[in-house]
Amino acid sequence: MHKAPPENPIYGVIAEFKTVDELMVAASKVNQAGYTKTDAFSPFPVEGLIEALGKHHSKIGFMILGGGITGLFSAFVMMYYTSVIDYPINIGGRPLFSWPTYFPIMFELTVLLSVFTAVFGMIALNGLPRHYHPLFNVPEFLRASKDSFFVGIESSDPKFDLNQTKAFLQSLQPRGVHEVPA
Amino acid sequence: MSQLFGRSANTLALLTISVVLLLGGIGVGLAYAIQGSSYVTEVNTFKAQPVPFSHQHHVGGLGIDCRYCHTSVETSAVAGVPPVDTCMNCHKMMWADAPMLKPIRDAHKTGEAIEWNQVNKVPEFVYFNHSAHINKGVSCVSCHGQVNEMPLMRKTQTLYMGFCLDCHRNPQANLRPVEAVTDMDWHPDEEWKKKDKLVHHGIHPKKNFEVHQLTNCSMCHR
Amino acid sequence: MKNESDNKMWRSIEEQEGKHVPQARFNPFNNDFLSRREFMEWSSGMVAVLSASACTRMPQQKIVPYNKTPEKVVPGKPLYFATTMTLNGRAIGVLAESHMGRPTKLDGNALHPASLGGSDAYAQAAVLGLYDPDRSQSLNMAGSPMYWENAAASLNAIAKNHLARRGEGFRILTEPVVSPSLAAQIDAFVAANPAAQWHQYEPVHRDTEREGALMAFGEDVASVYAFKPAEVVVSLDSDFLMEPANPRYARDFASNRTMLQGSHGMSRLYSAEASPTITGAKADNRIVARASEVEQIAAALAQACGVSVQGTPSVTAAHKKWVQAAAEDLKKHEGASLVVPGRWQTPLVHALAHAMNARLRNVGKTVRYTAPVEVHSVAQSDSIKRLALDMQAGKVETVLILGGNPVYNAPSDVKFSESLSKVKNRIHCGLYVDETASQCNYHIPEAHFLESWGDARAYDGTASLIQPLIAPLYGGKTYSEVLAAFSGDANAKSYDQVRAYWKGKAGGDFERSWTRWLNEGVVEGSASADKRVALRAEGSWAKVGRAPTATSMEVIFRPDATMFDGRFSNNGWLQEMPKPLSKLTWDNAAFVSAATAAALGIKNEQVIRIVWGGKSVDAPVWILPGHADNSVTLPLGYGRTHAGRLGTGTGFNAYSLRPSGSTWSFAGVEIAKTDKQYRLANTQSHANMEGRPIVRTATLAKAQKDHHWTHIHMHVPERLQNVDVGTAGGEHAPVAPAQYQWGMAINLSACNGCNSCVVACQAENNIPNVGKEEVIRGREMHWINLDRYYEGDTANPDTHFQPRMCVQCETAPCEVVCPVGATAHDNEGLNNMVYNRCVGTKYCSNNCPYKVRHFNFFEYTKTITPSMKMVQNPDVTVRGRGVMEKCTYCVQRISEARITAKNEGRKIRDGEVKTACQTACPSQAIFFGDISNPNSLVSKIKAESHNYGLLEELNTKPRTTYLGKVTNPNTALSAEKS
Amino acid sequence: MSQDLTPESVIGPGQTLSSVTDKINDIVVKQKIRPGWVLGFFISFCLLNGFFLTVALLFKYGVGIWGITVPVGWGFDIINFVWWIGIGHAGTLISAILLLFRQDWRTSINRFAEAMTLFAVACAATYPILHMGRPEVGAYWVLPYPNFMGMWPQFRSPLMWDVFAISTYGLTSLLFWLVGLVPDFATLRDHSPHLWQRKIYGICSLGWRGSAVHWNRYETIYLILAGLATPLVLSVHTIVSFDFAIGIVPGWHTTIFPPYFVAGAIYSGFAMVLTLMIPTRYFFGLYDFITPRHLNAMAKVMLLTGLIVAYGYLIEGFIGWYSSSEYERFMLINRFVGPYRYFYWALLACNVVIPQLLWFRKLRRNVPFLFLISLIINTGMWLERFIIIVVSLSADFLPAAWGMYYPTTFDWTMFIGTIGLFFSLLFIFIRVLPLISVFEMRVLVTEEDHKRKGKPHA
Repeated sequence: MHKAPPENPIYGVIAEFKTVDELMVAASKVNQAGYTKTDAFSPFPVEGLIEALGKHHSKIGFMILGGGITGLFSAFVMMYYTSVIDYPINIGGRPLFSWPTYFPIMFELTVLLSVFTAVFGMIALNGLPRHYHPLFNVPEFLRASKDSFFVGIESSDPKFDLNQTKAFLQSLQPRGVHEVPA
Repeated sequence: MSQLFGRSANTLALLTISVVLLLGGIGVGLAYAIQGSSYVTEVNTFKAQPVPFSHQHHVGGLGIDCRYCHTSVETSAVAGVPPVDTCMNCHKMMWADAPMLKPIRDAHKTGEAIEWNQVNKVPEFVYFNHSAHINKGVSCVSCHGQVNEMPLMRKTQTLYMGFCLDCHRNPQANLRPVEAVTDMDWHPDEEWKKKDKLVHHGIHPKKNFEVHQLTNCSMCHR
Repeated sequence: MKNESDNKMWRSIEEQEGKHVPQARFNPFNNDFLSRREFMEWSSGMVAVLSASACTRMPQQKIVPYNKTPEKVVPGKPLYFATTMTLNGRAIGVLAESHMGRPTKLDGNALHPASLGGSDAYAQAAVLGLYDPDRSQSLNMAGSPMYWENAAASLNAIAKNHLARRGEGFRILTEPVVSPSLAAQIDAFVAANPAAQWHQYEPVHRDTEREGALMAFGEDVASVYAFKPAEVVVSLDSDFLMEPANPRYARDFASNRTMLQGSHGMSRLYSAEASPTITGAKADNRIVARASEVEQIAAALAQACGVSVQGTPSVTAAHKKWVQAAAEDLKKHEGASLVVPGRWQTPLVHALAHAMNARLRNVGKTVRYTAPVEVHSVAQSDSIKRLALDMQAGKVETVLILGGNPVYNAPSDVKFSESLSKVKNRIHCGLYVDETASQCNYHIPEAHFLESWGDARAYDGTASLIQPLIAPLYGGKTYSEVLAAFSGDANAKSYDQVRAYWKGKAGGDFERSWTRWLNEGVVEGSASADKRVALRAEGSWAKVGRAPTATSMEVIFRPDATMFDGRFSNNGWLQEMPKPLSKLTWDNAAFVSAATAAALGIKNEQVIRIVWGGKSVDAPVWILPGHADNSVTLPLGYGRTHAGRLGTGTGFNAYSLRPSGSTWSFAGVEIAKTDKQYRLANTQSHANMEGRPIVRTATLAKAQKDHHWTHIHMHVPERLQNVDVGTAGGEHAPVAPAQYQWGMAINLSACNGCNSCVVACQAENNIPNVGKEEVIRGREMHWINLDRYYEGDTANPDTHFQPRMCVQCETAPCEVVCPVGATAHDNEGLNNMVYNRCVGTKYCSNNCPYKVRHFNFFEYTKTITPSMKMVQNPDVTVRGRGVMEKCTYCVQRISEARITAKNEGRKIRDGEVKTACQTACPSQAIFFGDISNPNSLVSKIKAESHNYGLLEELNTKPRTTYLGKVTNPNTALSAEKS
Repeated sequence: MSQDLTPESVIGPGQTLSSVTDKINDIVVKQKIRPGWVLGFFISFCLLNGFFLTVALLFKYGVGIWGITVPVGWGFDIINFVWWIGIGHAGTLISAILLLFRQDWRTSINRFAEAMTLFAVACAATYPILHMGRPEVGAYWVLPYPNFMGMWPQFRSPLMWDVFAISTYGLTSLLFWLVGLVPDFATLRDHSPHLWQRKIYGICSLGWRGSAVHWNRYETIYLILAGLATPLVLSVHTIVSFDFAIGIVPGWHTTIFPPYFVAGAIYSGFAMVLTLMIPTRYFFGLYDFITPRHLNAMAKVMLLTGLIVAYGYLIEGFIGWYSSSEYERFMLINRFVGPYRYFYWALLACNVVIPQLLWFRKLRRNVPFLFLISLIINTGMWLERFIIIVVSLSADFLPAAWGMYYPTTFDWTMFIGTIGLFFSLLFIFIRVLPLISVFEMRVLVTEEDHKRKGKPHA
């Protein structure tokens, strides 16, 4: 584990753990210690981790609802405008406003727009794509995508002090603690 | 050093995405632009003609009525492009040896027909009938524009289906008294402005219909 | 299943290898299968296609105005001229529609007695023949093309040479001539060359009629029938409903069987025939009799009617009952009955018929006699035979063949072509370089009747003028011009010839009457006068011979229902027109009865060999219900070798078996099975109505008792049962009534399945031909399907016809399922089809319960040659590949009428718009008009109690409705007839 | 919990986080290309070119090269369309519905099933365009975009509903699939042997770094997507069934179609998953991830849906008789004894009779048998569409208009061609993407070993 010269700017410090359970414990400890600019990294989603870190659940659900409603109404407006207002044509003696036939498309567009908002919303909120990230400077961090678990505290945290923080993290018996050069 | 990508990668990624989206938008916009452009519609583009016939001179200047040459416009689907004889009626005497009119004279001698380049045309699956429009007070100007100001004939309307529909949906704006249809600079007087032109021409007013008969497919397509 | 179809596909490719595509025989794989370049083109080109169609530039087009506008021509407006078509020694007056100088459509001339407005399929299709690219196009002398002047000169030389010998060795061969002026010209020629001889021959001749008349009256007379006053008609193997160039009979016959507008009675037709005809199909009491039995039956009938016939006719029990019933009926309606002998029958049958009509006091009422229509009527079989013998004997040096195709259709025993080769100057004038022309050393292209001046007489002798609508496309000459050339006048115009002739005839102001004749198309007062004829004492002739042996196989020859004698062989419209009864296209077949087929162990499409007197012909079998047993019908007119790209190679040639003696039928042929199969293109695979109320029929008795007999209560919700015709659309219809609401009614009692409407529709609406392979795939495009259903036992079933075109449903199932709105309703209740919007999902066709939509599976029009394009109707869009099409009630005609009416500030008058099928129908079965106007004819017709909508239980609310078919069988007989 | 229901586990013993990761990723990044793969890909690619050739001919000559005619205006084109769409249902079903039902056995097969869905939809999507007489305009005239003609699509037509249903379904499945792939891309980015691999996968991974916050959003939308996809997958085949149910043709016009089409879709979908899964499992030795329990579960699903389909046939028959509409009745009789009867009997055998063998637990365990029966069911479902479309159209209301349908060479090349397309895509997929969702396997592994440790999950 190499030591970065202190004058170099630092992104933060991360501590590596072997198992989910250790991670959970560590996460809650970090939270109790009052760190706010924290994050945890795991090779798969871990239930309750976010609460352990004292963070809130995502609100993306409401965006998706919005998307769905937009789809619903745009579908209706589109069909009503084209077949009743803009160019009314007598199709097989059926009423111009044949609302029952609108349902399939209204449903489909609802789903489509919801899905778009969901996926692209998630990507955007996660600040992706982000191919360069300071964390990738740490060689050990590669394991985060395989079998290792990390807790990280950013230098921008008000309570952050390189040595104290490192010491604190060491106290959680991690596999190791690494500085993340910015 | 385990970074796969440099710092610039992030901006590059966002840039790529926005460029792709932008190009898509431009592509669509372009398609519309081209289809609406005079390159495709040929609106206001002049065409070389065997004889540079000037409507401006004959209609605007001499005040010859449209129907003098386009004889069948009131009775038939096609307005009719005049035979050489019609030209010669006058040009036997006046400008009898103008070099510009040589093709006419030749045609008159040889009996060969003259090939004009068509300017205003609708596709072959559209059955436009001049007489129906003329007799219901739709002026030549509505589709052909102010020919009295055209030194060379040109298109003034796209003649796309959309153009036809606009008028078929609401004819009011384009209706005149029948006797004024060929009048190039006619202006509605007050009392005409007030009048319900549809009733005047016995065109069934739209209010009677949820579907206006004039927008039926069979009106133009057979 | 799969393999079979694949074979088809591949077969068609091989067939096409290195061959030019015939214009109407459509085959997509015309050239190479798929070249590398094409592959690139098409696999990569799709993107291009898409983008191209996204923004399309219209091609630059030229306007070529007239140099001097011809008189009367208003650009964009059609003109109509009356002229005359001649067929089989009869003339029919036609009205030709001309667009900017090119005739596009023929219809019957309402002022002409043989038509009264109706027309037959031949007249409808004739206009296509004008533009046939395979027509003879160059004047040919001794194998080398030549100018008319030189040709005329050498013809004149030949004539001079003969004139020196008073015409010795000069022969003229024509078809029966009904043109007075031409006849006069020929007579003049023969008068100048007394030793020259004039022969007449036509395969579908009237020899039996002639001999019958001679037998009965001692002189040749033509019988003119009047079916209107006839209450009882007995047809002895006659097909008067298909009388060539004479739809008048069909019209008159139908006119007192309409069951419309208060006429609640109808005539009764008895028919005895061997080979099913549409006349037999319309008969109320039909018996199946072998051709040879008809004579016996006729004799029995005659005896029963009081004609003294010697000998005892042998008639089967069933036939006897029919004879008794018919005789009683005939006698009951003395003066209002009629016995019609078929020209396929023996002279004796004709003579007996004359006798019966005389006994029944019908002469002068339902039948009258006139001088023969054709000038110098002769026994044509003998005429051609004598000519052949003389040629054989080397007595003939020059033979001038004006029309006709004897090499192809002369009787097989006269060996015409062989004898012809012995003649020095073989001069032929005809429309095609046909079998005969190709054996002549002089060929002169003939001018089509739409290109020439002339005149001709109708069935009742009425003369009418032939005037050209277009200058000869291929420099054709008329017969009279050719004859004139012989007498040295190369520049003679048949116009002068005709005028000169009639100038002599006309009293008073010739110019005035001449113009009137041209305008009306009829020379008034020219009908031949009645001829008083006395019946010779029966004793001298009325002897019935011995009964034929029922077991020996009989062969029957008949003109084909679409090719006639073969002259229409290269006419695509007629080739693809389904034959009224067999529904076959593109081929003829040997028709046999089901029983005979079973007995011989042969199946449909199996090839049999008919052998007689050392000759034989191979023909595919087609089982025709109602055909006589132990008989086989061979339709004439196929198996041509020089017909043109379409006709050549279709079907088999029945002439090769046909003798000059008994030309219509004879017994004693052998039938040998072969293991060959021949694929026939049939347009209707299923003839059984499956007990569904499709064609609703009733006997007169029933119809008179229960007026609502067509109203069959099916399982339909109450709300849906009433067809509220008149308001376009269902309960929620988005349309307020427009000025007009179009509707149609078809009277099934009148329709006789003659196909006239089918071709009329094809001509009016630019309907493409698809060719045999495509018809086999079930892709024929006719907008009118003339359905033929059978009911009862196959031995002698009831036959029903039903024209089926788009019924313009008010709640159309097709419209709802179109994703792009290419088919929609207009305010006048028409089910519009917008071809240029159609993307070809075929969903509408699938969802159409009537299956009246037709799809352009290929670019069917791409095989149309430039000359064929001229026949197309400029008022109708020509459909391209991949679009659906269907009947539109001739919307182009409606639009024209509407615009004219508006321009004149009035409403469209009732009857002002007539659909093509309606105009063509000879028996006036089709009614069309504004159904929102209660006083219009069609409204009155639809108000009839037996009016019904096809499949109305589906709540499609069809605008086209049918009037149930009423028949008037004799109750005494209808018992044993299932 | 599911693991209580069946004793067997959904994953082999002794698998750890790293072992699953390596086992699955190695197939993609380490393993050499096997001759078997090359052969398979080559064959499918040849078939694919047959497809292109047919399409070229189609554009040159028109749809007439097919056997379709009047009255049978739809033939192989629509049959195959419905068949492929049906197959395309299993993927979303497995990944979405089973996710909602917390069926943990779905984990190891959902990636594969989703891929299969995508490719099936791709195959299906070719037909709605290519079956048109004028695809060059039809392809975009069915889209509601403002144009110079002033014309719009006609939204009463089920075909318009199809346009939206198919495109929505296609896009949704694609996104669902891609989202699932992102974390696995990240893994490949970090653990591939070669730099170029890491670069490529790196780009695809969008810089995923497994942050807890990200995972949280990820989980949320993944669940919502599942929630959305569930009604969607049911709606798609419902709408496809409307193409017929809205029609007036006897044999089409019936209300049982939506449920019975959906069941049929799942039926054929699972059959196809088995058809593909069993060989893959064998070739790549994925016995630990695709255990007998998976096969068993899928077999049960097929049995259930098969019974629903059989019920559909039953009701069709009953209503046909009960309606007392002579057209409906004739349609039924025609199916049993008409010219196409053999197809109908074959259909009943493949879809109703033979699958009943799945009642036997022993046979459900018998892998070769399952493979065989999956093939049979696929055939049966194809036949079902043939019967519904061709037989109904060939003899409808007016006997005079009846006609037979004979497929041509090009109908077959087109059909086989799409199969080529399907397998070409599949073979590529197997080589370049992890065919089992790695991160979800990790979840499974941790759960498993919590179970072994008897510790409750944190």
